[in-house]
Amino acid sequence: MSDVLFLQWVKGPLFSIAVMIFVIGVVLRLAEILSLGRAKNLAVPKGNPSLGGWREIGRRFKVDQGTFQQNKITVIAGYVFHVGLFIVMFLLAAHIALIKHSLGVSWPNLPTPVVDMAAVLSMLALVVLLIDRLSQPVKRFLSRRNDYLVWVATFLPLLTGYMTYHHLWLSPQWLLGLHILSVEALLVLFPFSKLMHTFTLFLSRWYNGASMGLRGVKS
Amino acid sequence: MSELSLERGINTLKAQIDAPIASFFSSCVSCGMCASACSFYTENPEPRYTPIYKLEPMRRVWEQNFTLLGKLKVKLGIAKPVTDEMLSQWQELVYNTCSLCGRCSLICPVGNDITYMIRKLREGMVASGHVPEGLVGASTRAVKIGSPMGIKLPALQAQVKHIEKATNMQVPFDLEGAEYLLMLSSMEIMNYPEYLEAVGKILTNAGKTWTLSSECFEATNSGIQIGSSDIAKELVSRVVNAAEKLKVKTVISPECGHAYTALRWEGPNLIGRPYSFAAKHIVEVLDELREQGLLPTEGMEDAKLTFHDPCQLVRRGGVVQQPRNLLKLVASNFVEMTDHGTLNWCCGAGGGVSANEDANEVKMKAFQRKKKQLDELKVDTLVTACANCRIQLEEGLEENQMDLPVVGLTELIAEHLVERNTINEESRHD
Amino acid sequence: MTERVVVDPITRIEGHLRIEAQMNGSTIEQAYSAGTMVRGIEIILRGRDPRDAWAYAQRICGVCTLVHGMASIRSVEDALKYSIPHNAQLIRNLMIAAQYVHDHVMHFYHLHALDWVDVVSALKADPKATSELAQTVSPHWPNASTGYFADQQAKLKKFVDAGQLGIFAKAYWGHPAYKLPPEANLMAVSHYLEALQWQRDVVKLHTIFGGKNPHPNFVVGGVPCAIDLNSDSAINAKRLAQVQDIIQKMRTFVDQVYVPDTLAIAGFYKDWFKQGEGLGNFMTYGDFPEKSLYEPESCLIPRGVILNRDLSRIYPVDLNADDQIQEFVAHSWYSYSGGQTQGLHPYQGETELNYTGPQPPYTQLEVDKAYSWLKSPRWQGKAVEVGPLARMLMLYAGNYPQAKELVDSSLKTLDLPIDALYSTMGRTAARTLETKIIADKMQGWFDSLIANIKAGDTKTFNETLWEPASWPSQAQGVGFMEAPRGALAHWIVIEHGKIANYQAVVPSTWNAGPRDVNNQAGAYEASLQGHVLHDPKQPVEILRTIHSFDPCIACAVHVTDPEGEELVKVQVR
Amino acid sequence: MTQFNMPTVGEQLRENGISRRAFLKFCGLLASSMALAPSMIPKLAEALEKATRPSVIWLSFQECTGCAESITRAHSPSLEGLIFDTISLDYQHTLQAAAGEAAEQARDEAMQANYGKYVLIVDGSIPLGNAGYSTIAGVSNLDMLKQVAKGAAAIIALGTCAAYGGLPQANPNPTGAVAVADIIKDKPIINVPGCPPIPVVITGVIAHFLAFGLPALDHLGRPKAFYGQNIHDRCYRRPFYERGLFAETFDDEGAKQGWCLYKLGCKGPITYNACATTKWNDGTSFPIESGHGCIGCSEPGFWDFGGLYNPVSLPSSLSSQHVVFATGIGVAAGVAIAALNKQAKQQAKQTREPVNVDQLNREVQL
Amino acid sequence: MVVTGNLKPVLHEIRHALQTLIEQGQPTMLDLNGIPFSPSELAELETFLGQGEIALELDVLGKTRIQECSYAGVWRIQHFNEQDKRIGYFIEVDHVPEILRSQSDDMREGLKTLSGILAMETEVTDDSI
Repeated sequence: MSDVLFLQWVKGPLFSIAVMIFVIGVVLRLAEILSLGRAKNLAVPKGNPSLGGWREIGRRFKVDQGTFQQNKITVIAGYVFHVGLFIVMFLLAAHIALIKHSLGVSWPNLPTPVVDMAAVLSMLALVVLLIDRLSQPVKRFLSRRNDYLVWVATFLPLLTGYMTYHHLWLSPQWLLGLHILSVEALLVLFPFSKLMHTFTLFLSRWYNGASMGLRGVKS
Repeated sequence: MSELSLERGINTLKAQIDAPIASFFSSCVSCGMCASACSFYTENPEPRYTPIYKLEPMRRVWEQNFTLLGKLKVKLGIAKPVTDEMLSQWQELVYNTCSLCGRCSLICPVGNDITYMIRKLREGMVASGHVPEGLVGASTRAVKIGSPMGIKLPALQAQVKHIEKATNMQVPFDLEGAEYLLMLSSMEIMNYPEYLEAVGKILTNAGKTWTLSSECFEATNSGIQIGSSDIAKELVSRVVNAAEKLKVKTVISPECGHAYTALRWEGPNLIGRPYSFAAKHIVEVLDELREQGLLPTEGMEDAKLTFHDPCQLVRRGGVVQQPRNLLKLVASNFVEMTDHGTLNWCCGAGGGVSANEDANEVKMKAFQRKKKQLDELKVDTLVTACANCRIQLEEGLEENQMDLPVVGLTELIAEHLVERNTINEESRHD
Repeated sequence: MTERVVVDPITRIEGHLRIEAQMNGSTIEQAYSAGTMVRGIEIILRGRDPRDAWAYAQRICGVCTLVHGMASIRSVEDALKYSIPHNAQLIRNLMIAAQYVHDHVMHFYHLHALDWVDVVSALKADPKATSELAQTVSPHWPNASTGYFADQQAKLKKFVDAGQLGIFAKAYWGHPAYKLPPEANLMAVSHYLEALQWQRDVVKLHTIFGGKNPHPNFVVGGVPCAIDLNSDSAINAKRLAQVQDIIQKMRTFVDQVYVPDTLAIAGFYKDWFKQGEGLGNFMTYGDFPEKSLYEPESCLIPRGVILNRDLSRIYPVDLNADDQIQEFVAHSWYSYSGGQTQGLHPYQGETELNYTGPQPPYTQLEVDKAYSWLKSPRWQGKAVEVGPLARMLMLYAGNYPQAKELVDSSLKTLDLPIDALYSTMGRTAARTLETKIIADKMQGWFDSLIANIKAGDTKTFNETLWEPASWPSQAQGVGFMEAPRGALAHWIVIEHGKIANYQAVVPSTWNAGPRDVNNQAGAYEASLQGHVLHDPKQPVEILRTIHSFDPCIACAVHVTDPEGEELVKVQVR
Repeated sequence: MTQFNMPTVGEQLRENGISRRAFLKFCGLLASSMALAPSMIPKLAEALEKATRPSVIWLSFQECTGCAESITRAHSPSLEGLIFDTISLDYQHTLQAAAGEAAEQARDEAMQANYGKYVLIVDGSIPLGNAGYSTIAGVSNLDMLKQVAKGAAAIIALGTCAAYGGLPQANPNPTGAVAVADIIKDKPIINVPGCPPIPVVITGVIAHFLAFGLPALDHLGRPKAFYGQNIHDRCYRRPFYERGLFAETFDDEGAKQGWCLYKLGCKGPITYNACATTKWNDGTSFPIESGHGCIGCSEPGFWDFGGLYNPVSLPSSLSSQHVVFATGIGVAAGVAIAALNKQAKQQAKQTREPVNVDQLNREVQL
Repeated sequence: MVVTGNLKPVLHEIRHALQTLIEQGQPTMLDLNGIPFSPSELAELETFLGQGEIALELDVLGKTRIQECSYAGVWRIQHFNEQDKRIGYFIEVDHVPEILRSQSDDMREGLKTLSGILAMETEVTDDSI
């Protein structure tokens, strides 16, 4: 297959399929989760549950000192990775154009070198996190195939995107094609892996926070 | 009635799994940070003690029953089933090395309430019969005798007599229409009778009507600890019935963390309706009295003193500021531990661990975390507000040859209480 | 037995054209014009973004590199009722006009001249006499010294002596039909080279506004180049000065070289004002609007049909009427589902690739059956000629003063009657004269552009209908224009933001198309009838008449239909 | 045509009265147009000096003549310079004087006289769908290409159609069009893509071939010297891309200030050509400079890149309708799966039997 | 204002070339047409290079203008066509630009012509005697 055919294929039908699997999958997974319901709590509340829910969604972005001291790598690399990924995904002009194309909304973009730097940091952080996962007993013990698969699936779009921007190794068509393909793999994997935490994290924090709010626990 | 079985266990778990749990499992990224939040792990750094790992059986039940991919895996025969062997292995993780302290639930970056899940997993462990003997014993005694430690009413009456003799104070039983129904824990009756004396003194001094119930004096709830709603419901119903019979306004939960959780948070859900009375922890009541100016104190403790937050009070109960308000009344040299309040470390004995002989060794290891906190501070006195914690702390300190007195908060306040007749006398002197 | 003379390839044209002439002795009895190449661009266009269509359509032809892009863009704008800023209209006019001037000059010198000019004969010229001739013909043109022509001749001589004649090899040099004296030949050859140099410079007008040439860029809704006098990355003062310079250069060359050369050469070939007429029917769509295409009366070139040389009556043309413009395929390698006798309006344009000709290599086409990749377009069933002659006749009939003056004075100079226009040389002269009219007009459009910019109007693009979301779900439109070779129109049907059908009926289809269902010949075929060939092996006469139309066959042969897809798939295997 | 004792380019130039110094200047300009490093100028001069004027046969297949037109726009070296001084263009439809049989004869003779040595230039793709889709003198393009390629020293596939199939090959490729390299496998082929190629690139490639033989080619068979540069990398608007400043329409403030055209669909980032440095028509401008994004015309398959005005990275078929549709399916499937989950949970709740301490005690004793 | 960022590197390249010329006798040539510049940058470059002591005009296939810049050894070479349009722009770093030197071929040609004329003159003189 020539690079152009490949690019057309991944950019065309494959991308639509991937996005559709992603959307269907995410909606399905959320339905799966929400359908299980939550019993009404009859205890007299000491605080406001939903306020607690919202507060906890925000509060969990912060890590307490003690936990930070014990999880420096996880926290710092985790933050660098997530912030970097966010910048790359949502503040690169090309990605904004894609979002505008498919959803019709757009916002200002960042200068490309900033995004480039974010991508590099994000990848470095991912490498650090992988090394940490392999060397730290708890993480290694907890890790399933899914965790490594998701690591690869997250790393590849960053790497191929970086290579596409810098024209490394292959023709830009190949690289852009591989980049899009890697994103498609990520999209397809998303609903059926721990990548779902991107969405369910807010649910989880809210549920936990609501329970804390009910009990008047302010963290 | 059929016997407990794996099938019943799994069925129970299926009934327990709700949207929050599904969301929590979906959110876990295996970051391992919950391990660092758990003193059972930090003091026994074995990876399997990582809180989220303790939930593996439940995770499998969820995945295989409530997710598309999991169902597919089952169909394809590649899903790892939950077996009896697995559950017996997990008994140690679910009971011995978890005090339901909730610290991991606070730390988890994605917001998973691991404690909530462990509590629910225990329901399945119970239904499948994978429970520690000690907890079964405690539950049996609680159901059959009325208290997990096997204390019956006469024992309490004997203690009451003691107190009445020593203090000149009347301890009312079954006083209908009293404002407060005071509940106790067996530990207080057996180990810390001064608690009852202190509460009595304070309430009487504040001019409040209060009473004990001869039908039900025990507030601890082994059903909560073992993780059986059926048993817990029976036990909590006794309190509700007694309170409603006496038509009290408020039921006071004793200085015992899980008793508070059982009464305050789980009770209404277990009986399936809201209470007709309020349920409060003694510390909350004391702080209310302080606010109302009904808690006059005199003198200050000069000793350097710190406060151990009982987990169920702070993280699972929202009672953080009240004990500090109270300590301010009586202590001039109060210092906080590095991680305090909602972040406080568990003593290592909550959530049924103290009642579980299998956990004796591991719970003392977990105490090392508390020891480290105390070592940093070098205090003269350790105050707490939970009898269960107090026992563990005392045992732990002793085992570690630390000469540090542990004091109940209520007693400490009572010691500094300015008694009303004294006030009257003094005013008369004026 | 009658003889068949075949000319294939017809060179010095755009595309692949084959002429077969059925001879009666040395006279052409019937001529057959065949397009021998097909690409299927309309099939390719289907399903694409209408805003992109211009680029695909533009590649119909690389010589009239601008016109199909423009027609395409106009078709989309017509379908969407998309108006463009005045500046964009003026810039487009300038670009189209530049295309005319460039294309016509190149056609005359590089494609057509060698039919009249004997390169080898130029070697015999006396440079001094050539210089004198040149100074008589174009008194103001600088390159006219004896030394200049001597140099040119010496260069040519070395080239011929080296034995590698290259593109000049094997031509019909020395054929008695060449009548120019050696000096005129040398002058023309020199101008051939000068025109080559000149066209490179004037074509930059396209580069300035469209980024490149061939195939400059356009955009639906305006022009892609922004105007900002203070920016070094837009149409600024420097760029405008360059454009002014180019317009001046164009006019100078047309006035001082092209027009005089045409008249000078024509003077030696007056017999060619008597043959090569063809149909006597002419059609124009009109073009060069002053304001907007929707005000046809503001167009420099009017729209209409002239039948049987009757200049007193101009018939109106309706591009949207089902019964006016229709295409027939009776002698084309396409099939209609409703039968080969049907005529279809382009909106309904339904066709299917169906090659039934002889398998290559072949020596002769089966002219009684299908024999061309061109369809046969007809106006109200009539074959018409389009192009410069049609336009000059329309302007002349419409009493456009400059046209009248130019035609009359030229005829007077050559001492010819008005009927001389209906001929091979008449067609060539009409092309030259319209070039002058249009080149002169450029200055006016440029001045208007400058006036607008000075008044603060720098708008070049209308963004209101840019997003396909703002379009109706169904729309259809026609983009017409006067391409250098004649009336051109693209018909587009848009459904849900995509092209549902696309049909282009182009000048060379009108002129070079095969016979229709009633056996009416096309313009090429009709024009060749009666030509006498001096030597059938060297049919320079055929070339003269065919070249007078300036064929553009790639344009003509592309008319295929989406329905053809299935068949194509079968054939690909 | 008989074999002449052909003079070398150097001799030819000197005979035309061109001094060595002028030749050096010519070479300097030529090197510049060939994108050669200036250090190569002496070597170019030396090689060109010795080169003989080759016969060039130019075949036009499925084309639009844009490539031939483009070469007439070449400034340095100009077309006439090329024709008169450096090559002998023996067969070229658009420009050659002869027609019909005579033209074909000219080709035959050039082929015979220079067998094995002539350069074949091809523009246009070759239709394989049906031999009748494109013929010259009754001969199919395929046959003519094979026939002429046999005696060629090298083939220059001029324009994207000849190099990669180009427009005729665009989806759905109605005529089965293919590139030269799809047919000819045993000759060196230099692809000079572009729609059309830049004029000086065409002449530069020819000059390079004369002086040094085959140029270094990239993986797509293009001379690296001209196609080694990414338009985006060399674009003068690149700094705006870096700063994230983009024109949003064709005449907004950004367009006027020369901001990056990425959002207007510029294909510069995936296009390799010399436009950004060499520019067009004597360095006058190039598409991006004139406000329109690059359409990627020198890349294989560029017609199917997914819309001229869509940024390169955009999906070509995804629309918001897909998203809405998928959400619909997701909701429907979600409702179904939710019902299953609810049912499963409900059933578990209903069949759950209460636990009592007796059961527990029995279990512990077991 | 468009900035390509190519100005600085080119100036450094010139500096480096001059150093190489001094240290190793190696000349260097830069093709400014091969480097994208914005008009403002080109103007800046012109100003920076400045005017030296020599300005020459050659007449070869159109004009060629050679100027030494304000830095000795750095030459600005601009080629023009017959229409006086600049078609090439080089910076040459050398003692004398290559194109200025008389070329052996041209000198041989010159010698031949010179000899021919002198021989002819001799003949003519001889005849006149």
